Amino acid sequence: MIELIELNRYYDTQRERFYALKDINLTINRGEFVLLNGVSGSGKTTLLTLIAGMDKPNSGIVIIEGEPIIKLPDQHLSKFRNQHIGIIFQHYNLLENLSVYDNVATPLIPMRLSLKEIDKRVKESLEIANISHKASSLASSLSGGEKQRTAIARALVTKASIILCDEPTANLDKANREIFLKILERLHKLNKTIIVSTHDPIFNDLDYITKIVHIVDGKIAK
Amino acid sequence: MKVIKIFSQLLLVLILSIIGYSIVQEDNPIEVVKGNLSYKPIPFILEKTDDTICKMLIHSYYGSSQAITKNGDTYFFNDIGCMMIWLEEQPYKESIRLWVYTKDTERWLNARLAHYTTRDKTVVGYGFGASERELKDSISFKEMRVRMLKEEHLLNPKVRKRLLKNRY
Amino acid sequence: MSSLLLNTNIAIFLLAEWIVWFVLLIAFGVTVYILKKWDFQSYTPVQYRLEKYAYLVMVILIFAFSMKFILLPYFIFTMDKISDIVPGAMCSAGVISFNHYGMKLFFIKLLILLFLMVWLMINHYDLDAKKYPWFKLKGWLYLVIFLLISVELYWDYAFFNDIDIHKVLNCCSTLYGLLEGVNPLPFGLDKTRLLILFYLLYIMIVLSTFGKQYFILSIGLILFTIIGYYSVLYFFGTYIYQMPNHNCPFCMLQKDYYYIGYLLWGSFIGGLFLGVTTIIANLVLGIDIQKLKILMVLLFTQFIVICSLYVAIYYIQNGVFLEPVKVEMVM
Amino acid sequence: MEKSVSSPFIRFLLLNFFSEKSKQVTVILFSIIIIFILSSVLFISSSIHHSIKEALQAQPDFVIQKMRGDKQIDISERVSDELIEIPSISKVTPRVYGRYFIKPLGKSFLVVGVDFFDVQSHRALEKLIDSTNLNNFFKMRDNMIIGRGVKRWMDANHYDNNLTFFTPKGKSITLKAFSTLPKESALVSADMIIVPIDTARKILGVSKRKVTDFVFNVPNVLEWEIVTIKVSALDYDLRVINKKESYKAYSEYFDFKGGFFLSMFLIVLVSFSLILYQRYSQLYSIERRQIGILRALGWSIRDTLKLKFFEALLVVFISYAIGVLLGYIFVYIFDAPILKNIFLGSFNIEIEPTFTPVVDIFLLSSIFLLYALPFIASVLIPVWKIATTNPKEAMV
Repeated sequence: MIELIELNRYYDTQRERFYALKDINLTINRGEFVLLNGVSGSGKTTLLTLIAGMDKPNSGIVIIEGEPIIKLPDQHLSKFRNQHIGIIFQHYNLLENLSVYDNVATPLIPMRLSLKEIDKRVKESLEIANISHKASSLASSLSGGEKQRTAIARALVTKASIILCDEPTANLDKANREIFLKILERLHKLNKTIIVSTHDPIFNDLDYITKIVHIVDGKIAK
Repeated sequence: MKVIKIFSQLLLVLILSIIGYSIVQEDNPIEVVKGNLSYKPIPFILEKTDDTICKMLIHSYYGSSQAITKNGDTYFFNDIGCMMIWLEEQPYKESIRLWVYTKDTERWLNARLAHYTTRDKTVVGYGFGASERELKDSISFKEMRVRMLKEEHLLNPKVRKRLLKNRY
Repeated sequence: MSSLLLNTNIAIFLLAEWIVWFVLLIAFGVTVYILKKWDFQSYTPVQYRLEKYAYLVMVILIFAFSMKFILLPYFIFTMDKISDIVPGAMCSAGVISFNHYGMKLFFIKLLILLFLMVWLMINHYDLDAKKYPWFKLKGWLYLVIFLLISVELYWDYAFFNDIDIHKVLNCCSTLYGLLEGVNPLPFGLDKTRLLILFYLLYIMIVLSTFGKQYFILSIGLILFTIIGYYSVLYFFGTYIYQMPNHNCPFCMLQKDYYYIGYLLWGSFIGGLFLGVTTIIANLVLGIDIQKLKILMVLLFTQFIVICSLYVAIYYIQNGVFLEPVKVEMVM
Repeated sequence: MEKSVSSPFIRFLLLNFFSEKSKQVTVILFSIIIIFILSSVLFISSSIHHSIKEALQAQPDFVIQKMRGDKQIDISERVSDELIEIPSISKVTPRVYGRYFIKPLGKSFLVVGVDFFDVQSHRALEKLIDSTNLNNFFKMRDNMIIGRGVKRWMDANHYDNNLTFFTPKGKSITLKAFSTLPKESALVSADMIIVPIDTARKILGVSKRKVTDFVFNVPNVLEWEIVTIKVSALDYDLRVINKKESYKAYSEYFDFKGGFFLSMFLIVLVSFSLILYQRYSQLYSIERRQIGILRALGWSIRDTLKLKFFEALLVVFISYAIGVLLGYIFVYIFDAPILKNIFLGSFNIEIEPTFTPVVDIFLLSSIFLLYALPFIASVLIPVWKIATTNPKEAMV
């Protein structure tokens, strides 16, 4: 499903070459629930951006759903990301000036769907993330938990098979974390491949995690 | 689909044949005769040759003239004035042979040697008539050319008034 | 520097052309940089940046195409406006024939519009394909376009600067300076044969478009350009002006003919442009674009209908066809 | 409003555009001012061109004068008999006119003597003459028809209804104002005074058998060239001026002003586009993040380009529409109080021409080309730069 072969990502400074990721080899099958553990700055986020095709590695191959995405021109890469990958960011990244409904509808616009079709899908994902009661209120007026749930709804609306979460629970209080985990569990049951990069211990004792990957200084530690 | 293909090919053949037929059968008047390296005046066919400057068919040899460039292109003019206007636009003026049809001896003469009267009734109306012998108030080729370029010819009303005394 | 350049309309026109050229200069620099460094297989960040620059070139060219598309009718309008000042010229046809730049300028503007349309078409399909197959082709084509546009800019300036508003000028009736006795129609055709060819070519173009015979289509288009232009000039135009001897392509663009010229020439040139684009798409890129073909046929049909309508209406009203009077060169 | 829009993209565009108005307001305001000035100037100059054409339409086609050196001298009347003989000429009419200075080096009027009995070739005068009652005007020797400018000057300086002229020989003639010239030709005939031909001769000191110039019409425009040649052949010192040349002189005069304004406007334009370039690149951080998010969600560069480009176009069209509207109102309803003087300031008599609205697609596209094209050109690069933000920005 997701194959990373010999991935390297480095940044050249005047003095030396700093390796954000070094020789990453990883295979994730469909429906897995993967946990990326590591101190912040260990390269977790870089790995997520590479999987989502938002950044290009300096060498190595990334194959998702059988498609090598490194060499894809932007138009195809964006379309691929739009249809296959849903992302939940650490700082939610909602469009503050738009309503929840419009925020969740944003990823559907490049798909050139009709308004009716968009409306159906948005309502559906709002239900899953149980935030439909706030559909018409502005994103800036939401609480942290509500924002996170809008972000989840936005990630689901494109029916993407892969969900990437970058430190999803970092800014949530205890109660909202529980709600978030319950939603994740429901997604897992929908056979979606979920990758969560976090150092929040709450995830460690979940029973449905299939793989834990420890990343130390850009390398996968066994 | 096959029928369309055949039919359009047929149409192509028909169109090309019409065009071919018309091109062959077309006989436009000549404007220039190329390759006249002998630099001799050509007895051109009247009613079938055009003057390049005033764009008219030449109806008689009387008053007409020819110019032959270095590479043998021969142009025809029905009035000496037109030839001067044409000459002005050409490079290497010295290398161009100019022939005029003299009115007195009715033969082709080198324009630079001819004498020109200024009150003739010519086709376009510039009024320059070429003659072999020097007549009463005829002028040289150089003087004629300058007058032509200064527009001191019969088409200029002021000049016509001075020369012909009648009004217009 | 002729005082004409101070005329507001000309100043605006030249300013607009200059700005478009300046923006295209930037795209030129970027394209040269891209063509030098482009290597699709390489992984270097430079290569990824090149892809972004390609989008800049695309944006600039879309901007250039739309502006040039507006500037062409504006050019004709400007000449119409200054035809009051230029002595003797009755319509923009007179002005355009003022010096040798006029006609050349007009054709190069059409050519540029055609090339820009072809470039945009290639770009559209280049982005769709996964490996940027025609990336270099786009770059080289743009270099040619930029060269043409620079020539156009120079000719623009030279044309207006060269108009000496005191020299008396003849208008479009003597514009075409035909030698007496010479048959004005191409290939030695006479009126009836010209018309037969006009309709036959139209049918052939339509058939060969759907028959996917692009070789025949290209011949058809070339012939139709010539035959179409002359038929409008020497046959249909006289019905629009209802004057047998008025053979002028520009006068129908004026108000008193309800700007029919724009619709007529627009559909004619539009059809030709789309035809050329379809041929290039099929022969060079090997893609068959259904949309373009249908639009092309529609435009040509519209062109044919407008022309024939004018003749039909005239015949219905007056029961007789227009017979051009033989003009004797009376001296 | 949101629900009605058909395509989701446009809906998103409008939502996004109108939700953060603060960013766009400054650019829109600035553009509106620029278009307002630009459109009023172009409206004025096109109305002036129109009214010149209108006024000149009424002028006779040809004017013949006798010129010795640079001085125009009077023509003897016999020339008109020769003129009539030339086939394509119609309505040959003598005219006696000249400038009369009320106060030395001060106000001056154009005194025009007209003979009412042969058909007047000055079409505007014709219209006027038809409306006035011929008999009683001609009956009293001391009548005159005055231009609108003259009328205003007379009211301002308490000449109730008549004016005294002093002939070169010192005799004084007082004339009563009979009626005023029509409004349309105000631009050309503002400071004109029309009197019977003999009175004009007396005022201007023109001898009996002489006239200032001749006017005539040549209906068939194609004949103009040949007629000019034939007429100039009559005498060596005849000068033939046709209507087109006077139109050219007038329009060149106003073109010069238009051109002058345009070069001034060019400076404004350059500074405007620099500000735009900087303005669109400067509000970088907020927009970068937004585009980063969109790109992360799967928007391709073409989509974000389209979004940003249409946003700029929205700004252009809103400010274009409002600016042109304001310009139209200012010029055609309020009669462009200040701007008008720049264009007409130089006439020695302050005239009050109302501008006839002449707005056609050509004018609107001129305004578009002068404003929108530079706007978009200067915004191209910043828009592209923002639209190609790397999606990675969203993760930071």
